[in-house]
Amino acid sequence: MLQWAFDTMLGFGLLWLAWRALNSSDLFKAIVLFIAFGLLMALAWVRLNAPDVALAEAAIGAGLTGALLLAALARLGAMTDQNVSGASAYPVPSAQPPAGSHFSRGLLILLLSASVAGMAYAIWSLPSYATGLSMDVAAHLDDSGVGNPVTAVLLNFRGYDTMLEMMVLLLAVLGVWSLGGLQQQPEKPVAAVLETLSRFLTPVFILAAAYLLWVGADAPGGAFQAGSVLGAAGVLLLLSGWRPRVRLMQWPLRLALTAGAGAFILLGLLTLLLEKQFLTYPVAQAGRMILLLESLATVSIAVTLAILFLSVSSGHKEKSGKGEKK
Amino acid sequence: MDGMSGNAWLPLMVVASALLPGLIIFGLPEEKVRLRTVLNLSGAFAKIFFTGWMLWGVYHGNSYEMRMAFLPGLDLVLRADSLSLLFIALSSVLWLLTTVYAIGYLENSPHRSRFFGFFSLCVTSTSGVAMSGNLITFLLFYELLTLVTYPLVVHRGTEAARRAGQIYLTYTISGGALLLLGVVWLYAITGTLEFSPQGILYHLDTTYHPALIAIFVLLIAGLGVKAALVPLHGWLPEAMVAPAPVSALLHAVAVVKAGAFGIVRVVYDIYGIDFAAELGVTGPLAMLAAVTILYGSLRALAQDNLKRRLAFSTVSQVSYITLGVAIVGPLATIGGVVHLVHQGLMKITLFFCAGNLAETLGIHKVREMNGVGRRMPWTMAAFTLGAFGMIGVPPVAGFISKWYLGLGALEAGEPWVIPVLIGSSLLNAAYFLPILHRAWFRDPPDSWPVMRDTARDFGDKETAWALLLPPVITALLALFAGLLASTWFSPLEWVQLIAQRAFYH
Amino acid sequence: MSSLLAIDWGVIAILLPLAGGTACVLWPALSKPAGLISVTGVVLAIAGLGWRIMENGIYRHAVGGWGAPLGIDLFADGLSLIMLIMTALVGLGISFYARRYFSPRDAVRFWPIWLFLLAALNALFLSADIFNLYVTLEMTGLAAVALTALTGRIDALGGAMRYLLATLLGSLAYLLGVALLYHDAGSVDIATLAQRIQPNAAVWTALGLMSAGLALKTALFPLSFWLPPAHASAPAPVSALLSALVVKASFYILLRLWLELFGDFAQGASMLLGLLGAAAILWGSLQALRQTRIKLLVAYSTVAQIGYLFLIYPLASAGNGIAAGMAAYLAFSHALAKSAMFLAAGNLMLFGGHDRIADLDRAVQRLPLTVAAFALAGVSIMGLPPSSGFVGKWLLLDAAMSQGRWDLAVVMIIGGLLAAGYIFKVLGYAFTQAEVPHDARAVPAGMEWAALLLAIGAILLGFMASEIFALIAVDLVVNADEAGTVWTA
Amino acid sequence: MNSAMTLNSLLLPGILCPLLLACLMGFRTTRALVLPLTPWAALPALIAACLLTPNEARWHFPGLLLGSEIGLDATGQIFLLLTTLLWTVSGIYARSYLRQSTRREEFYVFFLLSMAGNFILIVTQDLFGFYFGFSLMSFAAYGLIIHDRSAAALRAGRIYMMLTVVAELMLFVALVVAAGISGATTFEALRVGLAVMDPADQNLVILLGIAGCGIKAGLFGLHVWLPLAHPVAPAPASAVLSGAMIKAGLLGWLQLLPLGLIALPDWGEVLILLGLAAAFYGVAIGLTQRNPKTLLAYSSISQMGVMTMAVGVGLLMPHAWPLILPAIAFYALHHGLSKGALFLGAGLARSGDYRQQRRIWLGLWLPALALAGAPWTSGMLAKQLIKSHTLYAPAPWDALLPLLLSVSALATALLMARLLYLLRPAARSSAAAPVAGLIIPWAALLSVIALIPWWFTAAIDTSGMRTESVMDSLWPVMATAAITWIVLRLDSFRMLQPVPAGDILALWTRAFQRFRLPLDPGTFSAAWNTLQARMKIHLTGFIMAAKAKLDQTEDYLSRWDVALLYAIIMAMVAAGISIGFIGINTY
Amino acid sequence: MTNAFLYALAGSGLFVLGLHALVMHAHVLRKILAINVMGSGVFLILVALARRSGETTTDPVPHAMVITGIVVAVSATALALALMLKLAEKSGQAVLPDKHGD
Repeated sequence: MLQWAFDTMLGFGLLWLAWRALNSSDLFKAIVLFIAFGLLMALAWVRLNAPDVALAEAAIGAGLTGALLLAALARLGAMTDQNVSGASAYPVPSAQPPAGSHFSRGLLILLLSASVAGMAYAIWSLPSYATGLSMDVAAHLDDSGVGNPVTAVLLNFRGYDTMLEMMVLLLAVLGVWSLGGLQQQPEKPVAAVLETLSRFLTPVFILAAAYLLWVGADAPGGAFQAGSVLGAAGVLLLLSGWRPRVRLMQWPLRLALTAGAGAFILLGLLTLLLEKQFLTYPVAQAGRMILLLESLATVSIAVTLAILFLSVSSGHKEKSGKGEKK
Repeated sequence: MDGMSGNAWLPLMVVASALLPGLIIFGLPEEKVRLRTVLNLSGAFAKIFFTGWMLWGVYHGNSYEMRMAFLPGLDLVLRADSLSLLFIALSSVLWLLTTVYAIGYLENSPHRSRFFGFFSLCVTSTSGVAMSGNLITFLLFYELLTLVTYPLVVHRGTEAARRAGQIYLTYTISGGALLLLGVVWLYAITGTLEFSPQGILYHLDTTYHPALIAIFVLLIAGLGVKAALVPLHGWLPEAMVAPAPVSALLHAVAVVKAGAFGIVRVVYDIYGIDFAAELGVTGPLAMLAAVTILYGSLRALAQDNLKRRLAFSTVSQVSYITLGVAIVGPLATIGGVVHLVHQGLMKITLFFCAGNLAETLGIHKVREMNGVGRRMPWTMAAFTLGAFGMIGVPPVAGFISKWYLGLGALEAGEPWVIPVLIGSSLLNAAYFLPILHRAWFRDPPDSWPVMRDTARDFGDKETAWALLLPPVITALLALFAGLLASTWFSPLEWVQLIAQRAFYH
Repeated sequence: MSSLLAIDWGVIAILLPLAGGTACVLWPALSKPAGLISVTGVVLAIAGLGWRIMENGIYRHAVGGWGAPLGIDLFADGLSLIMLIMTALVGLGISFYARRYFSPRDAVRFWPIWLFLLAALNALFLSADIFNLYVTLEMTGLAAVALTALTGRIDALGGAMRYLLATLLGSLAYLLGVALLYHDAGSVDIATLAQRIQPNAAVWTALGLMSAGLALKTALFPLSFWLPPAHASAPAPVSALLSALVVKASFYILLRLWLELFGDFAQGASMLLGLLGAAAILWGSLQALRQTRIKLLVAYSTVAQIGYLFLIYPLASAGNGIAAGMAAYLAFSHALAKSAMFLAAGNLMLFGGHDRIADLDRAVQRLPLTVAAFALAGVSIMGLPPSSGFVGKWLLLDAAMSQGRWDLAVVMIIGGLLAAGYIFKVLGYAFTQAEVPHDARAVPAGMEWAALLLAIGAILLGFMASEIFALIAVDLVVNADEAGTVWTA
Repeated sequence: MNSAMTLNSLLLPGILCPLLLACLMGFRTTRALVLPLTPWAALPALIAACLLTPNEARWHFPGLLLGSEIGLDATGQIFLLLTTLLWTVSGIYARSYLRQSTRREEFYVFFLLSMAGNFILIVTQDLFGFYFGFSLMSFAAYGLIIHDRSAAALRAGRIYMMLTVVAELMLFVALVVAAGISGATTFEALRVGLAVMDPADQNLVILLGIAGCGIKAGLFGLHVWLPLAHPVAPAPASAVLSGAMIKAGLLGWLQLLPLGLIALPDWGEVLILLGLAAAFYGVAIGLTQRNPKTLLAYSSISQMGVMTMAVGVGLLMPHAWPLILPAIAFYALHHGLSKGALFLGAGLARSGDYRQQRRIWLGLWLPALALAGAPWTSGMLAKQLIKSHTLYAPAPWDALLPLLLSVSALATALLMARLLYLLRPAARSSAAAPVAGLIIPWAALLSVIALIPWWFTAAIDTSGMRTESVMDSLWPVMATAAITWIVLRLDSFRMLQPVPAGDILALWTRAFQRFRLPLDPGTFSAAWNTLQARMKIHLTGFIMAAKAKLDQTEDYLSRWDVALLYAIIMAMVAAGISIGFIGINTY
Repeated sequence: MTNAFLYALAGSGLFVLGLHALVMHAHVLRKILAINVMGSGVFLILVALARRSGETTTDPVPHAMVITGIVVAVSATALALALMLKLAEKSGQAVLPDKHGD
């Protein structure tokens, strides 16, 4: 009963935070609320017995996304000379008519209520007991080379998805780069406390990442979580004013970015050649191969996330570098 | 390409004889005049050669058919039967002449490679239209014809030409759309589109009859645009901004003929004339043709622009074909179908002549034609023959058509057609004879309104040979088509063969 | 030979552009050669795949060796194959165009993203797993948006922004549908789902979400609002890619879902899709007619042409077996024609420095190949014979007439007329002289030929209907004795 | 036989000669060569006509037109003789007459073409050849009529052309209907077919045939073009127009109508009445004329009236037709030659000094007397022949016709007297002297006229009318002389105002104008243009509004929020509508 | 009734809330937030319903899917933000432009 109440509270809390985040008068506040929302989501994941997702959410959904949003907001404020974090709720120029003016808001609310009701009914009508693919996963877990079923799915059963996902990440970087850099902004002096914090936290983050990566084989954790924690470390470093050396910017950076994707491609080709089957690991080598893949993916994910942050937060693409100490 | 018999390549050769030179010409640089001329003429001669071959073969009972899979359940079929050969023969001969004429007409003018390229494509599609063995093949070439004539219509690149092109397309593409709709509907009902002597519909249940009538209306509306049936004729007078060889081609060989030919095919080989009569669709079609005949002539009467007058005259004359087709009976059929050839010969003569006047003397209007017969006697002699043919004076070919139409009307018990024929002839006389009077009997002006931009000086000569010969030849052909109508090599004789096939199978 | 046949060409077709794209990231200087080699390789791979399918029937490859439903299956039947061929050929044409189009600086940006896009498309058309389809769809979307914004001009950025938001929303709606389907039937494998799925509230909701989401991504009227700004402002080769291939990706997914999952019990939604398709034809064509700039005109033409694709739904739901064939045909035809059109528009823009229709200024003489390309492609778009567009329209009309769908037939006919209106609007002005004649810049011959060859392809495809249907049919024959994986149209 | 065949076959080159020459006139190189030959163009045909053996000369050309039949019977030969003779004489006459003319070449071209048409229509026995010849002649004659380009000539030409076209078309319909029903292509078969035809069709064919040919033949009521056209043409052209070409209409009747096969009393009476009307009306109007050529034209109308009447009699009495036909043919010959001679003479009458004029004037007496039917002239013979056959006519006509014919002879004689009066030698001399080139052919023609009765008395059975005929033909001449003398004495002739040439044309014109008003192309197109302009305005407004609406709506639909709203609706409808459908299907 | 359904309902609520914001707000940043909230809603449904198999055995496949989804989401967010900034740099405002730039 208590759990029930907690879950209900959590559910409403999520909805309330989301509502506040989306409709707060102040963009800065909105983003902060969104980060809070993300943390609450992580809690929900835990409640849903999904620690892997919780980790990913905390690191990426709340942490990195939040950082990206904040950085973008800061840039936006500097760019449009508007006090975006100030009172102006809708930083819309007067020429733009307020959105939603073309139909009755009532209609929208009505439609949305109807659709939420419909969705609720659809969800409600689902059978209350279903195992999904859990039996299949359990049955083949032993052949997957890892003990954590989520990792098994991610890296083995549905490793192909993950491979494409690595491509999506790479693509995001390429996309951001292809926009061309933003105009260089004068570097703001970094708060001393942040510098101290980063100096303290970075090793912790690296350690945490290594742990997550390692433990991911059998317990919650894995490449994405590790990568995002590592990326968060990079973000912290970047926030504290650290910039990578020019030498590192070109192809070491590129190598790091493509490491995960490249590993997948090579492995794919290799398996295709040896096993005649795409991404089929020999059962004996599966664990090792997955670990290798995960390690490289971790590096790539971390670098990618950091680069994305860097691109959004400040400098020119050409001036950007990897936020990663090897 | 399944179903390729030993004789399959001849229809292809006829199509290719125009297509290949056309495609090569597109790639030729502007200044390669001689090569282009050689290509053009060799294509035209090749086409005549192959056509002659097939004529000989068909006359002796051979059949030529090329079949190739196109759509599920539908083949592309090129087949040479007697009707298609009639049209093919007409187009081959007139293509040759028009090519010669165009070479003369466009001497030293820009974009000739483009012009002749599309010109050849135009003939290609006409050949295809003629030899289509089923409605889908027909549709394909029919629409292709629309497309390849467009660049010819707007060839001059003026704003007026562009507008005329838009009008032309508005009509023809809309017509094509209606045709397509009709064809698809027909296919949905019958599952076949093959042309066959008794039509393909007679076995259908009577419950289909309303639909078949509607399809007929769609098909005729679609074809009627090109055949310039009132009220779908509006493009024809506008398209006369095109260069003279194009007008000649549009009016005599390709476009309007394709429409008229399509009507022939639909009435005889899709519906079957007996079945069409049973449906009761031929009567209204004949009425429509009659209205067109009179309306076209009436409008022609009021035109001062020579080519416009001729254009309205085409509106009127082409409907003779439709009229002949819509009257149920072998004699009317003969009259209608033979007019396909006769009108072609006569009208191309008239347009050639109009082109000569414009190109040589800069004459575009009827009222500028005073005394032009003295300056250009051969041109005007050809014009006179053509005009008399249009009126229906023997021995020019037009008389033969009218005669058979009249006989056919009586045979079919539709005597109302005769007043229509008479009215049309009367109006034809009313708009052609004043031209002849001006040209031959008025005194020429002090100077001719020679076009500034061409500034071609022909000196003592009437005009260039390449411009003069084609109209004279076509005029003579029109004359002999009538004068020697009963000889074995005349169009009439061939058409009688066709009518025999349609009625006494 | 048989060893060649044994190669998993499908996997190669995915991996090759991925490898090429990665190589571009590593060695930016080699972008162009890497790109061209990859694209050519993809063409060969697809050819191999096609060969394999014709020999062995449906292609199915269990990635990781697990097999559905636990693992992900790659799958290609006739429909997928035709989509893949379309992607490969159009991609090749556009690549050769892009070779000369982009400045070195832009080329570095273009090639890797394009290769990833190509890989995503191939993966998408080869996928038999609705979640995997989501990933490929997102990948396609992000790559497409990135390409759209490539010029960095303000209209391109605005277009890309709209496009991104729309595509993300569409993907999310789709993903929600995936979630519902998964939890209803316990699988994301299409074949497995097809066996298990029963009409119930969750499936209805999934149907609504997925069709709306995918319709949004396919720019089905009235959800086409994002398409014209995005497609018109992108660089020419990108516009061509977007219009020819990217919109087909989401369309393909929807069609797949319909053919295999929803078709039997979604007549109502089919009607809706058909209705919107009809509206799209009319509205897109009318808007195209209103445009004064070529690229916008062509973009609106895409809106209209997408409408034709959606007419398949009401016609197929009445039990017509050639729905897949029609879809494949129409999509392929449109891809060839529309890419040619956008490339031609790019040439005209390069040539005159603008794309105002009224000032084309004798392009027909000065840029004949390009105008020819535009015209030939236009013929196909109008649905006039002899072209693939005609064949596609014929198939649709035939189906409509056989089923007594007069309304749809009339809409198609009107659409064709309007298309003729806007195509010839451009062509007409290509003949005339502009009021203020201006100098023209040279257009590389390769770019003209790329456009022309694609357009010629659109025409020639019109003579290959039997081949296309043979491919679709091969697949049905093989399926007959392979129960369980049958999709029947 | 063989030699006869050879002689007969001269006909073909004779017919083709003018056509060939006309063609050769077209080439600049051959023109000079051909020009001197043109006056003689009709000569081969004349020779052929003389040497011909009637009924044996028959050729079948199946390939020509729709199957041509060329051949001549005795009647045809007479027509051919008349025609060729007149054309020959006029041709030679024209050579000198047009020596000064700048349009000589043009004249000859049309002259040759008309000639060819005229020959062809005589020698062909099939419908098509006849129709071809008829058309060729009719259209080419336009060139002869408007040769002067004077306002009167142009007006005459215009009216001639209109009526010609109408005639052509009437004839066309008559032929088509007749041929369509009977299946005939030759006149021989056609007449037979017509005889057995359904009365309605028969009447239509006959009506149109009579009217169509009647226009050419100057049938009463349709004659209006004749007095306008004949005077304005150059004399040689007038001669052939009035002498030869006018007979084409007559020949058309003879060919087309089922004469001798069945009795058509109604039509016969109609023709008799029309013929009589023309005979008197022509004289009455002609007497008022001051232009001798106009007068001659009216005389032609009057004379054609006589022949019309004779045809009418033939329709009444098929059994008598074999007798009537030669009479008509002879009358035609007589009239053609005389009228030709008069026109040519009229062209000469004002040249030279008084003495020369008087000589010519005296020459004119011969054809004038012949026309008046004076004794020992061809006229007498002709009139007697006609008159004798009218005696066989049924009830009122047998009495009435001979009487009326005599009166008509008197009338004609009066008209001739008036002509001679008008052409009497003038005191003042003309600058132009009569040249031999004009005189000789004319004189030759006169001698032929003079000789004809003597030739033909042998050929035609004239027994039984010899004795009284002289007296019978004398009295009109005598009476005329008396009347003339009185009139000249009274000098009241001068007061007579000429009836405008074309007399009832005004009626026609008025009728035509009333008819033409709504059909006037100018009004028609003006109304059309107004309508178009008005529609255009409305349409433009509508299109503008539609365009604005279109843009507005697109702006609306392009809004992010609106579009998303539709997306939501779509998702809901797609989900909901399917449930609805399943519901329908299930329950 | 397990908490699976509760969270799933919350998820659909989030989806709709996000949708509302996506429609109503003009500022691109808010739209991006809205997309993210919607995504979270979808993820929540996906994972929550996996709980139906019982307290102990959870279906790991949706978990993997959500992790994939989160990574995709962050990539998309980054691209969207970069695009927004670029747009703002060019146009001076971070709102969606009207129709097309003509």
